Amino acid sequence: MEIKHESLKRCVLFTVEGRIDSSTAPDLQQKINGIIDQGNFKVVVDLRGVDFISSAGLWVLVNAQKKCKRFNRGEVVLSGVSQRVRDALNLAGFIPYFNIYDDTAKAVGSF
Amino acid sequence: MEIKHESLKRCVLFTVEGRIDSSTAPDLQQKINGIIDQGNFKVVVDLRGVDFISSAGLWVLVNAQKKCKRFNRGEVVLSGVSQRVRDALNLAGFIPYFNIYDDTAKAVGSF
Amino acid sequence: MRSIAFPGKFSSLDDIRDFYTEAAKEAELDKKSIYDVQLAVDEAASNIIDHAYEGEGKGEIECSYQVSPGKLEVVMRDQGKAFNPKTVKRPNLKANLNNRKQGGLGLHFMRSLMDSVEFTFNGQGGNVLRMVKTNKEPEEQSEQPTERQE
Amino acid sequence: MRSIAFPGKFSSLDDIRDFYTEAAKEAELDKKSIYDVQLAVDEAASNIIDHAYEGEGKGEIECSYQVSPGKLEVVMRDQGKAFNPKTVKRPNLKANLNNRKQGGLGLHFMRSLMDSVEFTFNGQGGNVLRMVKTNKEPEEQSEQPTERQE
Ligand SMILES: Nc1ncnc2c1ncn2[C@@H]1O[C@H](COP(=O)(O)OP(=O)(O)O)[C@@H](O)[C@H]1O
Ligand SMILES: Nc1ncnc2c1ncn2[C@@H]1O[C@H](COP(=O)(O)OP(=O)(O)O)[C@@H](O)[C@H]1O
Repeated sequence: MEIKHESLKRCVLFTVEGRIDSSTAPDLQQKINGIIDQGNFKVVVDLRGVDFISSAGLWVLVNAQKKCKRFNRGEVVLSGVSQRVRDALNLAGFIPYFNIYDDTAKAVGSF
Repeated sequence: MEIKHESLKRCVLFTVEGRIDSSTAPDLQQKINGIIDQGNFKVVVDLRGVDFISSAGLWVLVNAQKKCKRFNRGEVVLSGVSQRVRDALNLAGFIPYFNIYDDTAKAVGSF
Repeated sequence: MRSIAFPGKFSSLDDIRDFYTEAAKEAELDKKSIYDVQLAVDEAASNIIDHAYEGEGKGEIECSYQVSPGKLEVVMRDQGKAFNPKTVKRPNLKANLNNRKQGGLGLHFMRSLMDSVEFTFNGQGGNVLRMVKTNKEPEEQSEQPTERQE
Repeated sequence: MRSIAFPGKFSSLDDIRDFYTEAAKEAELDKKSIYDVQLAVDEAASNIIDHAYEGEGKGEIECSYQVSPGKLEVVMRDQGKAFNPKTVKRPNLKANLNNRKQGGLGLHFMRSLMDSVEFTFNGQGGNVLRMVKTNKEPEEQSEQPTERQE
């Protein structure tokens, strides 16, 4: 799994590639939480390059969402959600917790 | 040439595809100016799909930039600039007038 | 039927998924079913490490399978804590975001993705998990009249 | 050498670029040079419509060319207003954004993109524009010592 992040004017954009499973999810959680804890509550996660995600990976996204939505201070939005990732989010009942954009530019443009 | 536009939270994103020459430039100019004249001075133009641009097309971009930068009210930024488009901008001396982003998401994220 | 014992570590997950991907291909499962198997065995192995062994490096996960055309039977054994899935309550998938607490999805995923999921604990033998995945009947063909025998 | 007369309309630009693209390929120009030709002939034809004919649908643009390996000679003729490029002053490419006024780039592009650009006006014959494009010498090879003849 590879994680990049970029601070934009109104949000931080994460780009994740590879497999998010119990082995890699802790690394993702640490990187995302690190950024959120610095006061960045508007987050885009571009999942275009993610070819596998388990429940461990989904919880990283939901935990980040909880943090960001607290006190109405922000939100995690998703982009590049493949059918596989969407199916997993759906199975977990997580779809309602996220705004999902086809396009990363539109996700960034939502902030 | 095909033009799409999408109003995002902080900017309008134009996506242009095809050839911008003296035959199509007036259409582009009309569409972009129409949006700017409605008070949208923060504009991203995604040129990823543009495979030809003549000076007529470049002037559309520069004229839009002039309008947007007036009174410091905004800016046109570019993304998806191919080598061909970059060479033409350079030949015209137009590079200094634009912030150019590799990535449309980052261009949107600059506002 | 092949069988491999993988170390009970999260770094084995890649290999365990790959092992069962090959098995699923051998069983001629369709693309979607193969991914379902990958996800189910990942969740199963993660649970063995997390709950049966209560941590990494405590024991092995013995992975084996059987195939017939359109059908894969996954068998995973561990020597960890005995597990009775009846004691586990189902997650509330409709709860508000703030009422969702981490955990409780693994079994739900396995049961949703596979046709059957069965745990047995047999004393010395440890836990045995059996999961079966079969190709769905091609639903698109149901509109065509089936040929009858006179 | 082929020759086609295109209607002096902006909707002809696509066809004019395509016509010279074929010519440039026939001359075995490299990819970058082919694009340079496309852009130069587009600017030239646009100027003929805009300035020589002062509008669309006033006359034709007669396009012809000659090729030799690595070299393309473009010839475009019109029956519009006589044009002397010496009277045109060069654009200030370094001006501030607000001091840049639309126009004045076409000739600059043509001269920058092509090896030579030459206008002649010959009474009845109208304007003749000759532009030549040759493949650049492959510069990468300049580091290799050239073989000498003893
Ligand atoms: N293989 C196992 N061995 C022992 N206990 C298990 C096993 N799998 C699941 N459990 C128990 O069932 C609970 C629910 O498991 P599961 O649905 O996979 O969610 P999670 O593992 O994410 O908490 C776990 O918290 C654990 O107590
Ligand atoms: N083919 C032509 N026939 C007549 N006048 C021309 C021709 N091409 C250029 N001109 C004149 O030269 C000026 C500069 O031309 P050019 O550099 O192509 O810029 P533009 O056409 O964008 O103004 C034009 O404004 C016009 O007055």
